[in-house]
Amino acid sequence: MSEKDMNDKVNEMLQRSEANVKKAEKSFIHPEDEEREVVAPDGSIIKVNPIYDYFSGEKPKEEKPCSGIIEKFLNWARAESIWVLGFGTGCGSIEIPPLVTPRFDMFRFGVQMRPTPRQSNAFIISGYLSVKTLKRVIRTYEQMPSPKYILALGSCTINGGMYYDSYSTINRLDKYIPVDVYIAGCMPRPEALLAGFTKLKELIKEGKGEKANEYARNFDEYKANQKKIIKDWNMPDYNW
Amino acid sequence: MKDLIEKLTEDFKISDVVYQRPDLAFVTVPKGVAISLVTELRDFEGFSHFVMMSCVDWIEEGKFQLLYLLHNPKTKTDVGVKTFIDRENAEMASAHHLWKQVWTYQRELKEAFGIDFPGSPRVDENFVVEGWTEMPHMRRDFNTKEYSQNTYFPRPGRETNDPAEYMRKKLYPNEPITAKKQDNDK
Amino acid sequence: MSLKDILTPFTAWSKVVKEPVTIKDPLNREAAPRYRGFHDNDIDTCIGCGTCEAICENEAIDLVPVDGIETKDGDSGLRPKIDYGRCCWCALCVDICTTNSLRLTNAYKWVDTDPDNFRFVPGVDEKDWYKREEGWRKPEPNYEFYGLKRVEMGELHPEEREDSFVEMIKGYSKEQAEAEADRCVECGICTATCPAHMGIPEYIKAIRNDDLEEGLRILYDTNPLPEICGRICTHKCETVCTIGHKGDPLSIRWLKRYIADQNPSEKYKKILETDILKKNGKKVAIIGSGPAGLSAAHYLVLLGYEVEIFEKLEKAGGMMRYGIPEYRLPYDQIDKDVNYILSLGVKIHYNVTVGKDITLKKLGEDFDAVFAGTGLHLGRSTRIEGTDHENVYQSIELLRKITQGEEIYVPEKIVVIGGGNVAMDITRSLARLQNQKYGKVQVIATSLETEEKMPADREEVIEAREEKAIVNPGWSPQRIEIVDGKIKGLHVVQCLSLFDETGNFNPQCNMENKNFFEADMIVESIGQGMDVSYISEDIKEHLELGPRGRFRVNDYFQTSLPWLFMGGDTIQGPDVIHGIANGHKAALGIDKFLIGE
Amino acid sequence: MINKFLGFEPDKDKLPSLTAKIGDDIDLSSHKYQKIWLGPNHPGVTGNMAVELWVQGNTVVKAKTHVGYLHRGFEKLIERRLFVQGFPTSIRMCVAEPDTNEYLIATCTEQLSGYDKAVPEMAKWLRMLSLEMARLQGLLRGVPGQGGTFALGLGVQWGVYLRDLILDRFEELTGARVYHMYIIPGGVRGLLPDGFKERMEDNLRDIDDFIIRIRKLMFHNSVFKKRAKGLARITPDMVDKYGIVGTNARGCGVKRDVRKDHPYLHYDQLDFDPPTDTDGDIYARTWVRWQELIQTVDLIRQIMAKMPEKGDIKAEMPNVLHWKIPKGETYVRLESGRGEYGMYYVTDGSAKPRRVNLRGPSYTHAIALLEDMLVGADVADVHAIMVSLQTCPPEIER
Repeated sequence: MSEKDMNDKVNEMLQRSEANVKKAEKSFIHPEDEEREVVAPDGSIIKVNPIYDYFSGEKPKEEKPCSGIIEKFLNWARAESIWVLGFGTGCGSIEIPPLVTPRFDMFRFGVQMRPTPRQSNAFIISGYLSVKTLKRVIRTYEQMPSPKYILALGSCTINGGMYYDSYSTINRLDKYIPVDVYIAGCMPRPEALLAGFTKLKELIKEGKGEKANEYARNFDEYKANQKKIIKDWNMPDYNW
Repeated sequence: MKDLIEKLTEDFKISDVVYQRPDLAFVTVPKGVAISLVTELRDFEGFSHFVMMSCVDWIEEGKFQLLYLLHNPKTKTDVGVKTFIDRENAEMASAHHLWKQVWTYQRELKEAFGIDFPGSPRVDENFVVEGWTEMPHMRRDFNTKEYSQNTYFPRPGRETNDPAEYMRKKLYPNEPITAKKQDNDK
Repeated sequence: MSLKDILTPFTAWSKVVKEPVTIKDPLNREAAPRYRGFHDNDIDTCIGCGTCEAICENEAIDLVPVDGIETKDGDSGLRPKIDYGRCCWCALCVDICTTNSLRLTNAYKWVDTDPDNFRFVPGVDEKDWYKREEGWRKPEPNYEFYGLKRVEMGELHPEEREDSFVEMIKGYSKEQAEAEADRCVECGICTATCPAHMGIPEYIKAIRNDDLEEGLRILYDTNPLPEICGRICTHKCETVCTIGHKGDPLSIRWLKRYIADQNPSEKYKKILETDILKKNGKKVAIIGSGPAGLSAAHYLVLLGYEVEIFEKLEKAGGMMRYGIPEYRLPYDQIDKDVNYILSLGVKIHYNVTVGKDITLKKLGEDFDAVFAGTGLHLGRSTRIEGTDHENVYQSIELLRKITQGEEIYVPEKIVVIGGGNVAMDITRSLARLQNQKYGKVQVIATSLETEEKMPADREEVIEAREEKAIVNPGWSPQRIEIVDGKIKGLHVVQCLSLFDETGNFNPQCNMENKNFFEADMIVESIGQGMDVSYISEDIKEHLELGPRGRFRVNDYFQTSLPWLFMGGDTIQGPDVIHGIANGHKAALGIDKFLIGE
Repeated sequence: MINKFLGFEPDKDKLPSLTAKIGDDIDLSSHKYQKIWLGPNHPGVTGNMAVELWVQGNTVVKAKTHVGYLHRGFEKLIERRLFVQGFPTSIRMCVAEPDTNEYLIATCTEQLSGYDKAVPEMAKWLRMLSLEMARLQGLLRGVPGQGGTFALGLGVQWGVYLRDLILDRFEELTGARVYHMYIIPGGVRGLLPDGFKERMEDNLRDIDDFIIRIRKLMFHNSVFKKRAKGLARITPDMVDKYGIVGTNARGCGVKRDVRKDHPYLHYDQLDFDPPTDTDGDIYARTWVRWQELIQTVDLIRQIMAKMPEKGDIKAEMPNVLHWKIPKGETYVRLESGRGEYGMYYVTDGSAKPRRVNLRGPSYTHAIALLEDMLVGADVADVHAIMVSLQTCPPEIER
């Protein structure tokens, strides 16, 4: 990449960032994330814009399924190895420990917990999401590799649940990220969660676990919805 | 407990003493002496445990009520020191030097009610909400349901019927009825 | 740290040989018998009162119409629809359910890909968990969210009242009224059943808030005779009260009376803001000052009409004054309501009989419209053998005479034929007179209907018995035995049924089972007929007749002669509250007829 | 020794000295410090919260607690709800020991409306039973959980299984596994089901066995001893300065227990003595909790033996739909597994509360205390310190 291209890219990013900042009434960018000039070890001065330099601002792409039996094999493999991200977003996560311990033992269903989004393909949204957590959830979700699935627990993700009138929690999860499976209950029992995993496996095997592609397809719409409620958008549009 | 409060009444202009339980009393003092009373109770009367700090919004009177709840581990009694401050440009002297956890309460009250505590550490930092642009969320005039409906949009497709109104429509649509009166419960 | 600390943790290996604790089939595991799972509703028991909706803190419950369930008295026809995007399974809706129809089963598995599916009407939408017996039901024992027991109404003791015409019901005190009002769940089911559609939950709420002036305003919206209705209304509202499904229904009537009693009559005009009324210059004549006439007069005068009432007797009130004994409805309370209406500018002409002193035709010419609320003042006879004897009386006639203060014939033994409220009134009045005269009571009230089907209010029967009158229902009168021109008694046979399969009146009797009631005097109280002698023939021929010999009226009680309106007992009822409702509606009809929309 | 031989032992002298103090501005551009966010998406934090750490090498020089990820505005929501509707909302304020919340809100409303004398005996014993069961299930997660922070996962596996058995009993008694919604203003929502005591006794025997085993597994474990002893020490003079309560205070010898200091329900009829220790480090706190586990099992046995067989479960109260409470305020506290847990409740004469404010022990433990305690700690111990202070984020932000 030539220097000119580089400069163009930097300028473009700067403009985007400025536009972003102008949109919000007050700037929510943390000092260490602000664009600035830093001195490199060799003495040269570099412009950095941490939010855009460290992550991709590019839109996600739709991924075409493989054909025929290969896709079937892949779906089978995906269905039998659901790796769940260990991010307890709400109160429903209290029912995860029983699942990973001997009594309910979800490992025999091919489900296990992973500590980082890079290794996971399933995300349990365990109940209500405050706007503050939703921001982290979006960021985490976008860091997960495709194909990825979302299980939403409880009333709160469907229509706000008992926090329907709270200023802090969202009402409908599907406006912000696509959801594969909803499990009713407040909170759902471990058995219901297992039923949810069973349903998710069925969906994947039928080739219906395509919500990651749906997110890519309707990316602009989802982003618009997310930005409407997350006032301090101090992160790139797509961060993987 | 009674003796103690009587002893302090004159010095600290205590008014409005309520003995809620034998081991719990609430006293009201003017804004200026609240912190000194709290200090006095801590240093000389053995109320060494700071239980909590809270605020009540009496919007009708235009006042915030601040509460410092102190506990005496020896006599096992509690005293709640209340003071009223104006709702407009609410400001109160900081008590963060008395106990280590007080600045957390003051930081929360700044965010939730908009009460300023000049000098309290990190008082301007966000506590629970992030990117909040509305009025402080715990104030009585902040309507959380309305905000939620306008911001997060409940799932559409729900409608309900009032049984009496529905029966009127079905059974006696043209009969004279009681004019709808204002809701007194509100 | 020692070697022991390194080796001891290895004792955990002893668990290796233990049986694993893993549940073999977690997908089909039953929840506990008390588990709060998904909802079920017995839709036949449910009445759609909406109390579940009121207590739901998450606004998860909607009331929706359901196919196949009709809106009728005591059932709104709505059923709860639950949004599982809101529910938190606290089961408050189950605990407060007024009919115990709602429950939670112990099913807990519902997985779906579409978030819009999580809404359903329990008991109506097909779900596989309804067959489960286990689940959450209202806890036992003594676990109630509202009072089931009615606040006891202070009454005169039977000994105190059996020989006096002093009002027997004492009325609620403030604490009692507020405690009783507190039991209301504000569903509003009763409003539909009340013929006047009074705002019952609203005025009960006014009592709770201790705002009796507001309560009075609500009462006068639909009922200008609250003192009277608060005492003698047939309170159909209480029969459908939702609280009555598990406990005693609310005593709505006494609460209404409480509001009226507590507001002094001199303040009425100020409270009701009727000091100055606008006038529109039109005139309406009203025949009869019963409930229908007074109600029509009240609403007409509020609408700006000049109203004149023509009353046959010397005082206003009609059947309320002349048909109901004083111990149930003291005359000063009638005066309180009537005087307020008269004070609004209603003119009343006493001792004027329409048809005799002034013709209906003349009224029609002098006034813009005429409302006739003449009531049922002719007693009906059983026409059995012996009823033409001089000591066989009509109850309605006797009651009027008692009110007018005339001396009536009270022998030692009396039989009353009839099982309605009027029969009970005359029975209890005669019992009081007997007590005053002889110090003892021997009145037998008998009726065709059996005890359960007697049309009289239950408490009337109970109170009559408390006053030592005998109520012996289920007998069909056959003939009156007269010996030497004196009545000896009444022969009766057991009555089996009143109506045949088609619903026509056709009593069936068991002739074998006979009985004889001794009596010196027989009172017939089997209903009343209307006196239409005030309508001259030339007018009558313009009037169409409807069912059961009544005149045909439209929705606004307008007869086929546009200027003539009719209401009250002659059209609907017979009771006070229908009269009031008719009068109100007719007033609106007259307004519509004279001024238009 | 081995490390030194292999060359893994860091040479502490070569690292820059710890110059930063709490409150100082740490200049990240000096390249001496690194900033790490621990959480919210991190398996090592207690629930959905975050700790912002400034580290120098492996050592924390500054820490900030960030909460609010679970903020739902309970106190605002309860202001919008009728008094009877408060308990389903309040119970969700803390998922680790939910029953405490329902007890507080029920007792506050009863005290202010004057119905506290009307609560039936049976209901009081059942309330105690459910509170002690809640403490037990919390400890069954908490005690082995401390081992879990030092990578001792086995105890957690046992503890969670046994906790599940207690949840089964809860399910029988209250109708729900986690959010029991059992204690309501005026009483409780059900009697003991048939055979409950026998099944509970079976579970308690299993727990007795577990208590012995976990002692061998954790407290006689060289790894646990080496890491937990001396770490994050609380001294008695810190207790009042920071408002430390519960097992954290008892771990350093300050005997504070609401059940003894302000006996509520029928705790004065039970025979128990809150355990204490003197060291004040993580080992001592865990040891106190382990003793408390024994004591809680004993208390449940005592309660089941002393409680009446039958009785009313709810006081006769006004219609819940129009229940109004006169103007007043009160503060009610109880001893939860984490320490003094209280609620400040204000009514204004209407059908809804004016203000509800929860005082959770984590409010002070996890912010003021934790931030100071983390300074100087190793990054690997941060999780252990958080767990040892029994951090529960929902009760901080509510």
